[in-house]
Amino acid sequence: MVPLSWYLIFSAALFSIGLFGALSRRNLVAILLGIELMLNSVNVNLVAFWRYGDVTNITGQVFTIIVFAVAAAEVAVGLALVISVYRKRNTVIADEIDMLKF
Amino acid sequence: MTIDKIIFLIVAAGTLIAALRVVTTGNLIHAAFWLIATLFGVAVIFAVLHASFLAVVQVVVYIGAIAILFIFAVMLTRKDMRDQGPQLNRNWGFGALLAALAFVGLALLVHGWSGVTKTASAFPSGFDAVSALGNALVSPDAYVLPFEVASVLLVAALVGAVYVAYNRK
Amino acid sequence: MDFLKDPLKVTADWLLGIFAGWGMPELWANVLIGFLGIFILVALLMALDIILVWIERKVVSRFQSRIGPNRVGPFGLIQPFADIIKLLIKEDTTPEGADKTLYNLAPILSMMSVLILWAVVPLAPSILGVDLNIGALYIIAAGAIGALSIIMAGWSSNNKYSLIGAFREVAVMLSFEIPMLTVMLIPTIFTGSMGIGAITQAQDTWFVFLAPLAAVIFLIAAIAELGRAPFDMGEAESELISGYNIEYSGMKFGMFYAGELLRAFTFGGFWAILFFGGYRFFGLEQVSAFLAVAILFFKAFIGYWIIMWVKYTLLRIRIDHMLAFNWKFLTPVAFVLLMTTALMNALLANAPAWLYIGGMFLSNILVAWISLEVARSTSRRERERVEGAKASMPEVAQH
Amino acid sequence: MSSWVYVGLFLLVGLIIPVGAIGAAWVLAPKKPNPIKQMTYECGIETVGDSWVQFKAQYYIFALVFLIFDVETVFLFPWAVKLNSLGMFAVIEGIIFILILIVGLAYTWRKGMLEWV
Repeated sequence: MVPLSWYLIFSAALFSIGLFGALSRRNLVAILLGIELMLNSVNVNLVAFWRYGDVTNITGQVFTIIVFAVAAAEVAVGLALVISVYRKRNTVIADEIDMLKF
Repeated sequence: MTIDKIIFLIVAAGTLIAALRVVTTGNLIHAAFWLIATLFGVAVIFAVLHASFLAVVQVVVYIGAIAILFIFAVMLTRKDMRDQGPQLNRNWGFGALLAALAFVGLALLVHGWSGVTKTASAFPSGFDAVSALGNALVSPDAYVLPFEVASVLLVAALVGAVYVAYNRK
Repeated sequence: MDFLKDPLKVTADWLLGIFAGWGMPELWANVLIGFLGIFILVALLMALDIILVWIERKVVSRFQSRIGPNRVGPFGLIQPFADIIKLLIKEDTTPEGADKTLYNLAPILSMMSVLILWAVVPLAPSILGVDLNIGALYIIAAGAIGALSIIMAGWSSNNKYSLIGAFREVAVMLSFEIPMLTVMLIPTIFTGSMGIGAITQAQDTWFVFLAPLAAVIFLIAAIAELGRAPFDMGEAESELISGYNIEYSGMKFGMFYAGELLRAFTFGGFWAILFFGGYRFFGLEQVSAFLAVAILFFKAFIGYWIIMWVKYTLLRIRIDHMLAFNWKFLTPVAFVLLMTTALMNALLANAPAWLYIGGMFLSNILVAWISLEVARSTSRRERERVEGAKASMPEVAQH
Repeated sequence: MSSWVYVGLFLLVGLIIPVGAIGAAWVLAPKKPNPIKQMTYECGIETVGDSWVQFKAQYYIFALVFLIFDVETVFLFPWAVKLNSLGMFAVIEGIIFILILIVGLAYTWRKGMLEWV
């Protein structure tokens, strides 16, 4: 049986990688990719705790589904903003989008 | 070392390598495909954890929809096929440090916590996660409000995103 | 007699005995037997795929008043094998500037996305495949991998036609997935389970009698999902030559081609399983597992034949019409049907069987009739508006 | 052992067979590449520029609407599984859920964002 701590370490590593991506990438789409990784690591944690806790208590899985919905909404709006910014400014580099309004 | 530990280690290592490639590779299309590999690895982890429904939903929603959306967005926002310039910003060292700190902190937290020795309990006979989910999502004393709010959230996202992305000429 | 009734278990037990004799742990023996069984099933599917090439060519030639393959062997039966040899020894060119890894991965993924569909297919009462309780979603998940392979092929070929074809194809596939998912909920409601095996076993009356409209919507969405005419926008040969697979040659193209045919057959099979009782046919399936498999394949062939019939009869639809048809007609109708079915299911929960079936059937017909009426009146109004605008235009503009 | 082992085996076999077929072709087929052969195919005309073409944002809009409804059906599947034993209350909830999403679809339709041109 795989110990619970392995899943937690795995998801911590995934979260850190995502955090690095979100903080360090220049491209807006790449930043969103990093955020996706972070959301996934949260899901791994939720499901692992569901499995290793009381399995009849389905809360972990319900929250995972809610996270799916949140991730979908985040990606939809985030990428729409990126496309809109690209159309107006012709760039998707985060550093170059430094005006407060357009 | 039992067989499920070996499977877990292989899958976890592959997933993490793919995740690293997501954040380091220069070509954004490749990054999107590496993201798909990562998501698939997470789906396998869900399957190992006996969360069948979530494993399949992970593939349907993340790989089938979100990743495709990413690929579309990358293709819509590129001037040409090659990427120019550095992919990391000036402060990437700071970002790396923060990520490493986050990992070390979380690992220490896991290490110091007494609950990690928990073992997974067997499933009660006749337990079906999908019908338990169905019960939880619609029974009034459980998650009916999040269920309905989720649909409002999705509609808000739909309307907002379409409004923002739509090209008004 | 046991062997005829349940060949899989008998063979598995026999093999298990042999492997146990070799001192193999039971777990490994089971995994090995599973692997062997799956390998044989997939190999048979590939053989079926070869025959499908011949069937497809024969059928299309009949639709077009031709004879079709008739030179190699009796009725041209050896033709597909000759084709395979040709594919094997044909030079495989990789276009300049292609993304090698993704370019080579795409045909493999395309074929794999079809083959893994058969994991959940219940072949007989005793051979339920992998009886996952999430079978319906599994079909969509495999379809997602198929869409992925298309976009991979289109992008990595470094060709404008490929990329445009892949984008169109994926847009259509994604769009039509929504009505498909929605009507898949309807057998799920009747059965109380998402497992494909459970759905088959619950069909004492075929679900097509309970939900005829759902069956029709599923078929339309499946044809679009397959990227076949009239929805073959992705490989419209008159404008995109061949779409996403244009740069592929030899066996890699063969994988796309074989994958398309097998997927069409497989979706014919899923149509039969979800709405026409799968392997069930008046209790005949209990006699022998072989008979059950034959019944399922017969039904799947009928589904496949209908898909071919549609393909070779109808013209290609323009992409804007196709997407408008999906989002403005098929999806709303599917949602209305889902709500009606849920409501009727709750209202008729305690009704006798004949009332339940009749009520379901009539409610489906009613939804279909109303939606067609609404569509007809809307399009008439639209046409009158356009024609009225034309009529009021000055003479000069009309030529 | 869970049934996922068999799905894993299916994935493995599904990978082996096409790889084997393509591998066999790779062994048997001649390999004589030349620049003309490897040119991207454009009906015999030489390719102008690279394969990058600007796409319509409309593709993104359809993918987006798809994503939202995809997630929605994920919520509906557990609901549909339990529908028979939950009674009228659950049915009404599900219908409200669907209706809210149909409002979103109707909005995008009304605003003309589902048009291709």
